[in-house]
Amino acid sequence: MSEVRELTFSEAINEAYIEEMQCDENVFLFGECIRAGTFPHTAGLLKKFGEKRVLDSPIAEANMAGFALGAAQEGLRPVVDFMYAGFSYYAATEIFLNTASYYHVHGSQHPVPIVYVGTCGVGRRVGYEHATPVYGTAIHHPGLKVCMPSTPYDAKGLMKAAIRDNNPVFFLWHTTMVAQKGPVPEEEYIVPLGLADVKREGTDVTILTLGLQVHNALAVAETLQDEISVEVVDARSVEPFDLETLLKSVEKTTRLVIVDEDIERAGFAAEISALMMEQGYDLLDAPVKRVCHPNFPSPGGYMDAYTMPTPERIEDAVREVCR
Amino acid sequence: MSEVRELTFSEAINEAYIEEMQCDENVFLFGECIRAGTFPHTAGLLKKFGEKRVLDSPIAEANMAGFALGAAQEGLRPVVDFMYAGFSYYAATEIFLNTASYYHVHGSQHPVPIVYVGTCGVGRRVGYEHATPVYGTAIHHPGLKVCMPSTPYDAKGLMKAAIRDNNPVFFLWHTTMVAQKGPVPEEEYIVPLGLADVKREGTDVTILTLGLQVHNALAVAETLQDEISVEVVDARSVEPFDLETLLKSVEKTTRLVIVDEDIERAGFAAEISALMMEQGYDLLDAPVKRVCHPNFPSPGGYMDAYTMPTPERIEDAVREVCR
Amino acid sequence: MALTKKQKKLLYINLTRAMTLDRMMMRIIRAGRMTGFYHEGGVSLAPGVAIGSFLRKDDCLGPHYRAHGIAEMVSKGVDIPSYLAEHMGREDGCCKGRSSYHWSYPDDKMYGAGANLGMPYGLACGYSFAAKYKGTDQVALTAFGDGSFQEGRSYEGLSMASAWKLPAIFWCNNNGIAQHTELSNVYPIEDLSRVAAALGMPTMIVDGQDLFACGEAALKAIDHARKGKGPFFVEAKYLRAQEHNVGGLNTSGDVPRSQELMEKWKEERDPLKLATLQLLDEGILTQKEIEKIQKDAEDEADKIEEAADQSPKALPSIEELLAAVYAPDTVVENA
Amino acid sequence: MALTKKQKKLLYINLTRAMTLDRMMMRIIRAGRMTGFYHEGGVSLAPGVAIGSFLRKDDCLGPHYRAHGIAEMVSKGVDIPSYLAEHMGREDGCCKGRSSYHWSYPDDKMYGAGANLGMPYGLACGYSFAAKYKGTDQVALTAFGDGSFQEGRSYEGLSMASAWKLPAIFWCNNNGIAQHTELSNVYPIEDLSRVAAALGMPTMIVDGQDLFACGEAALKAIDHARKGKGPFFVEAKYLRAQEHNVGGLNTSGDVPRSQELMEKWKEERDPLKLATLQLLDEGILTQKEIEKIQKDAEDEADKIEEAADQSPKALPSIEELLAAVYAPDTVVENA
Ligand SMILES: Cc1ncc(C[n+]2csc(CCOP(=O)(O)OP(=O)(O)O)c2C)c(N)n1
Ligand SMILES: Cc1ncc(C[n+]2csc(CCOP(=O)(O)OP(=O)(O)O)c2C)c(N)n1
Ligand SMILES: [Mg+2]
Ligand SMILES: [Mg+2]
Repeated sequence: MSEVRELTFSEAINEAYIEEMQCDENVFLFGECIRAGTFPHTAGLLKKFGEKRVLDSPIAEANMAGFALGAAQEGLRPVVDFMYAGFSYYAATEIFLNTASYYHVHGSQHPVPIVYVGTCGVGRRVGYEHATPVYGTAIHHPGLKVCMPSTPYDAKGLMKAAIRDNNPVFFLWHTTMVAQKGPVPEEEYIVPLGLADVKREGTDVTILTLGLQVHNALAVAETLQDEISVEVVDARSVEPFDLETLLKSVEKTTRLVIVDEDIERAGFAAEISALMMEQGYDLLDAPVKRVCHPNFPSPGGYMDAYTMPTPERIEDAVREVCR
Repeated sequence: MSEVRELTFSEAINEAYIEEMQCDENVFLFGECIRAGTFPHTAGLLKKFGEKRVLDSPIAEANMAGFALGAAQEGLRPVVDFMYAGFSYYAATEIFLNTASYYHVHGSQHPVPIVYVGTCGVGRRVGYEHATPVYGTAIHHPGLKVCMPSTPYDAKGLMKAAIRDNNPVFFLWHTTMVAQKGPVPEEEYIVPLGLADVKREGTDVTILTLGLQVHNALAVAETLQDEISVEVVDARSVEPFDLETLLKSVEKTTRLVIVDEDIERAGFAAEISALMMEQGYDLLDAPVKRVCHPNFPSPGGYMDAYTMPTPERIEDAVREVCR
Repeated sequence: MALTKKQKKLLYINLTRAMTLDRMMMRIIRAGRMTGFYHEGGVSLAPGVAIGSFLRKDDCLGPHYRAHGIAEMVSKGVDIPSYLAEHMGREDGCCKGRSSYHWSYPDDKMYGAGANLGMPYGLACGYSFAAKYKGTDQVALTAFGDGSFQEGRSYEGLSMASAWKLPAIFWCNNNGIAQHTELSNVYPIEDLSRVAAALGMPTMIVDGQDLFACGEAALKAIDHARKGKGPFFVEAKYLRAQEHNVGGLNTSGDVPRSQELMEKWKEERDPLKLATLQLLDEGILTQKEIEKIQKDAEDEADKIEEAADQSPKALPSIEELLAAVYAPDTVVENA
Repeated sequence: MALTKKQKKLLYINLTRAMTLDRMMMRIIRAGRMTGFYHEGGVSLAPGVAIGSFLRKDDCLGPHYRAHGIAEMVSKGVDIPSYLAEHMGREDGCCKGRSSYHWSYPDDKMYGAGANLGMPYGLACGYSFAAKYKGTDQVALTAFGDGSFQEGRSYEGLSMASAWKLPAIFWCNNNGIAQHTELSNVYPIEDLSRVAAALGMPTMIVDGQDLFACGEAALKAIDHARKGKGPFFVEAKYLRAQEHNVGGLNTSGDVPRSQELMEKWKEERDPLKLATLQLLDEGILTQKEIEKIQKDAEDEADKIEEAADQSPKALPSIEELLAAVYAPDTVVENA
């Protein structure tokens, strides 16, 4: 058997686009500077699919999202690229309220398949506007699906699932991982939305996380391996969230640390902690701990190195819940 | 001593405006249809303070919030009225990102005193756009203060505190309570932001809630009085949140139900549940329970009667944690 | 484009129906039998009728929120009992009574109402883009008021439609007021179409109280867009001769326009009265025919009310609502 | 308004300084010594210099994000070492090194930079409203690009300023491109000032590569606003002769404008080269004086770099940052 080839996140997403655009004429790409390409995931697509299906949007995010909703209502399947996910806040009403609610409020009859794409994450030292990961806000608005891959494999599979999904899906990827490589098989596959992935098995404590932080969690698991056996669960999909896999893991480990790069207050980690309170209380031998971006706006600068969850902060939390 | 007079929420807020505008020339009102008055809280103010200080805004929420930030940077103290709080989502970037972050990101040197005002809440049967209570989203963005009164007394006192505060404050009030009355003394007073209020003492279980739901919680406490002794804590201020008062209450009762009219997922209730997990685990004799708007967009219609937390759902939760 | 007699008759019948149904809606909300709110149409329905009467069934249409699209809908041939049932929170509502006033009719290419002013512009770009993408000759029309036009989303939508020569018609109902705020207090110019013109779009100003002028404008705009010449902007100067809405909380009574003025408008500028005089004058309709049209409209309204009223209140359980948030993976469209 | 010799000299000196500092910024970011990103000014700095040179210290100013305001700032007399230190994440930065590139100078009425295109319009309305509210004759100027102008926030801000006759100057730097998207691909018209004109604002188009033309436009616009005549819109047609930014991730190399064209622009349309020729020609400066101006600017840049470099890296603890989110109840402004 030949070795599995390695692709970057960008290349993996690019392949997902190509495959899905080839099999469905209604899929088209529409985004900020995707033709010349601020990020390399759209490289070559203009040439391949032409001006009709690969469109640079005006710099007007509210209209982008309204446009996408209209196009989806009319049967197209837009993939809307906001460059940085945080720019989508200009379309907060369109995305978080009107598109998220459209299907449900109108009697659950007419689906609106849309993929929103944007990079995010702390690490490039440019501050909150570019760093904000959006998912904490997004999941507070029912009707959206939200995912964020930690590997090129998951990136391709989740993007394909997102494009095929009949609901609005926010696909987030981490700015610092755009050029990171990982194995991606040649054969077609899908990573379904709503399925977490145990990235490393362990018995003493579970770390639930996603995106870049999966790698920090794995690093901590490695460091601690002779002392504490850490299971790393990659949520992959923030909504729908795979509570079953998490509960199964915690049933085994009885301890949970949630690592979430988003602002701590009222975010994803808070929700999971509350769910554990309600549905996993009896499984726990210690209170769940959150390791998140602290409750201040991401300042950028040299502070990026320690405001996001670091292996050190994660390790401290793991030790604390294992005390 | 004469009886304390009764005022409506609108009248109480109106008084707060008058008092604060009289004592600080830099305070001015700027909002959607506040002159003729969609809600009665601004009645008579145009006549009293003139066109200079009571301005109908253009129907352009993004600009409203950008304008307010600029005016505040230049030393004014704008009170910006979005009519329905949910309309402020058009200004999500301005409010939740840029204004919230301004002070902190720029070296914590130049304060931006702004009050955002908006009604919200389920009950008028008009659906999610008008109902969305915003606070769950707001507190996920550090730098904003957020409050919501349950009585005309608190409304006046919190509004005065908000106007005097040197930070951006989101003041929310409930659409169904606009004309509700309650005692408001003639003497001047302030209700500081960040101070919860025990609205009823009890020993068996704590209900933490705010706004309209305080009254549902009190009704449940009344119903159950011969069976279960319920303490009702009114958060009043969502951020800063008075964790101390809550912990003191739960230390006594050992049980907690959080009643929150906002969407359940990743909202205020989730945050408080997570904080209890982290800081109140050993106080608890039962897992914390949330009673919130379920995880679907508020549809309006006849469903308003049961999609928001009802006395029945609250009672069930109280009984469950007391089992 | 001059109207044929047949077209004038059609417009006249539809306006009669629309105004009758608007009164029906007012009756029902005043009786406390509607679940959400309603924004009276009154004498403001000529533009909606003109639009709805001349669009094709497969043309996308986003009506102005005033009168909740009733004029556009009845003219385009949408099923009204399910529209009323929706407003009354009934199971037979077009959205199963689950939407309050958020009606929607995907089969009629009217995808629904929402509360947020400023939404229609992006949607119209999406609809008209889809038509172009699929290579059809569908057009998309969106109607909105001067209040809505103050939102920057108007400019964004107009810019895109003009840049990409989309088959979109922007129909502006300008009454110089938004809820209780006079346009002149917050906006620098009177003719909103100047903005569209600056963005390279052909524009036209029309008397929104004149049913037939609106009809001619609609035909011209639709023809322009249908032929692939790009977007078109119509500004109808129209009147609101009543309060902003019913069921709202305006308790101040502090209205910016006087009751007398509004009564005068109802007397002198009612589009149906004006159209009646004209059609009688032109000999297109007789007094008897007119009475028949009126009578038919009233019968229609009664039947609609009766039908809606028979439907049970929509009271889905929380579990049912939770199960209805996401579309399943394979969906039968408009099932 | 014709420029005096002194004014021309001032502009010339400031442009020399701005372009020298821009090169300094480029050197520093290329050496990996900046914490955020930087968007090269290159030959695009004449408008910023014109604006900064002629505003009063108490006039509010929001510079265009390109070159991060360096041209406006150095011309308005802002302390540059703390600006560079901020970009380098140092404690002596104007925001204590805690802002990445979000510099701010409240004392100079320059309240800071942010990443979101479209923010400047509302802010300018707020600043100019405050001037009117307080009864001063301050003006507020905001500069932005054609990309930014595509945001509906531009229209909202222009509308309000024009409706309320605010002393606001809207300065548009139009190079026909936003990052990698050509304006003509996504926007219907070439002259953005048409939108301002439609909204009732006086407008002017100026060659953004011509330093003195920009200076005259700035004087005219400021005079108009200062006299209480309301807002003014200037459109400077200017050039970007390089990549969008440094430290960005554009790896495609797939640039929409050719390297050759950009080189030609640098050769033929460099505003400093053009100004030099003109001032020599007009006998306002000698070659020797020009060399001195250049030399002084380089010395200035070296000193600034040195000063910034001596400041320690800003590494506040998480606890310190948590304690700095809210302003205390009584604040000493600009402490
Ligand atoms: C985003 C948003 N802001 C504010 C409102 C509140 N609102 C509802 S209708 C209305 C007035 C609209 O006026 P216009 O568009 O001119 O329509 P008209 O009623 O005059 O026909 C306003 C301000 C809203 N629905 N949405
Ligand atoms: C709201 C928002 N959308 C998108 C971006 C990404 N972005 C940064 S700069 C830029 C181009 C701006 O172009 P323009 O305003 O014309 O300025 P120029 O660089 O041409 O001088 C874009 C699209 C952003 N910063 N903010
Ligand atoms: Mg109007
Ligand atoms: Mg540009």
